[in-house]
Amino acid sequence: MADQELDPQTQAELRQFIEVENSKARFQSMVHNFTDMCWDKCMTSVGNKLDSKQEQCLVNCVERFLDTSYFVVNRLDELKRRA
Amino acid sequence: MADQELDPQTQAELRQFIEVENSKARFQSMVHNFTDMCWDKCMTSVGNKLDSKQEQCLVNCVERFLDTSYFVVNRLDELKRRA
Amino acid sequence: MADQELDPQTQAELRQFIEVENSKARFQSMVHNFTDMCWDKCMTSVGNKLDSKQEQCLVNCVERFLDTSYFVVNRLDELKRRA
Amino acid sequence: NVRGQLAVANAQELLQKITEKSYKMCVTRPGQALDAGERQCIAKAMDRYMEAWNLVSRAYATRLQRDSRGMQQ
Amino acid sequence: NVRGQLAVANAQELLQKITEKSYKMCVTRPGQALDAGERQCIAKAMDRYMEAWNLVSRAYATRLQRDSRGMQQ
Amino acid sequence: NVRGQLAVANAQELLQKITEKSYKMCVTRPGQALDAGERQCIAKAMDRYMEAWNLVSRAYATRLQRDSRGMQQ
Repeated sequence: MADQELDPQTQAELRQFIEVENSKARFQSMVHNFTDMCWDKCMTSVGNKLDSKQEQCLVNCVERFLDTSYFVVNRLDELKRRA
Repeated sequence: MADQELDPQTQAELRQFIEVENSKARFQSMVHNFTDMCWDKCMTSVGNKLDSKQEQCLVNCVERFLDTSYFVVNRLDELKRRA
Repeated sequence: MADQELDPQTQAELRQFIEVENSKARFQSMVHNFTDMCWDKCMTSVGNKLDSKQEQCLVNCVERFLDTSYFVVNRLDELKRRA
Repeated sequence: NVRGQLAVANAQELLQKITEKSYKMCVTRPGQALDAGERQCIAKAMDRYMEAWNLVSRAYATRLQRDSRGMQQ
Repeated sequence: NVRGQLAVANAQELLQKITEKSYKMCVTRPGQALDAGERQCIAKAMDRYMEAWNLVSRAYATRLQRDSRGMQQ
Repeated sequence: NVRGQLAVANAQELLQKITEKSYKMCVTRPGQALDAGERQCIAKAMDRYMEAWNLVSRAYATRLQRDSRGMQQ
């Protein structure tokens, strides 16, 4: 709305600030979702620290979920190209 | 806001367009919810196509959920009338 | 937006009305969440009325969830103070 | 009307939860129609869910009051 | 473009559900990489989920039509 | 203050998840009060949840970096 009153450089800085904050918010929101999902998958009990099996499970849970997501997107693209 | 500048026919067309798009969005949102819920109920394993039992389960799952919804609404109306 | 046109007393009344309605909405939203969660914990079957065990379970479920919430907040504060 | 909208939203939320919970509890294997047993179960689940909602509402209100008195002492 | 935005939102929602359901069904113990069996399972789950979505969509549309005819009689 | 609001929202989300997960894991049969064992379990679950959050955050950041390097090659 008030964009016309801002000089081009300030506008560009503002736009970049918003973009960076948005991507931070998206990142944190993904981390919340992953931790929620992977906690249920990996943490059936809690001790005095995360044991190495739980740590490995949490990392693999995130990695394999992202693999699944890429696999699904790539396969959909392929199916669309062949159709 | 800018309604006063539009002639009555354009306004009516616009309103109808919005209504149709809204009802499409509501329909798709319900289909997402039903597929999510009925997938968990009916699909314990996946083969090379949906088998007839899975197809029947998915359709019945949707139909009986809607039956349940109507049953609940009608019974609430009845309870209110009697009260 | 139109705040400048309202006299101070009307403004204060309006603000209070909004606050009261907001806190009602928050209360009801919490009750929906608690009933949802505690229904799954306490109600494995339904009879002609809530039996005393189910009633006790529902009340304890709410009370202990709030205890857990306070315990978590207090412990986080403590950890922060000690850090 | 803010108050009316709030009441409508609350009733819709309750209706949705009742339908979901009754369906989940009573229609475990959806067939060609709701049978008599399923309808009876849904009717009971509805009534119990509303009782549970009221009980939870009272328990939460009582707790909030108790906690706020505790803080004033 | 309202229509385009709606289609994109719909596709994104479908994509997210497919990923979640395939992962839940096929990757029960996440290892060092997706193995061949997991990939095959995900491919099948994707295809079946889209079939299920279409089937549910038709079933719901048919039901809505039937109910609206019932109300007009 | 956009940055501050984001941090507050993030902390609130974390607090809510911690409470839900600790309650679900440690208070399986809610009694007349939280007993000593439940409190101990909640304290551990809190600490482990925050560790898990940090670990997941690092794993996700590392993965994003690796993928973006892969795309530039």
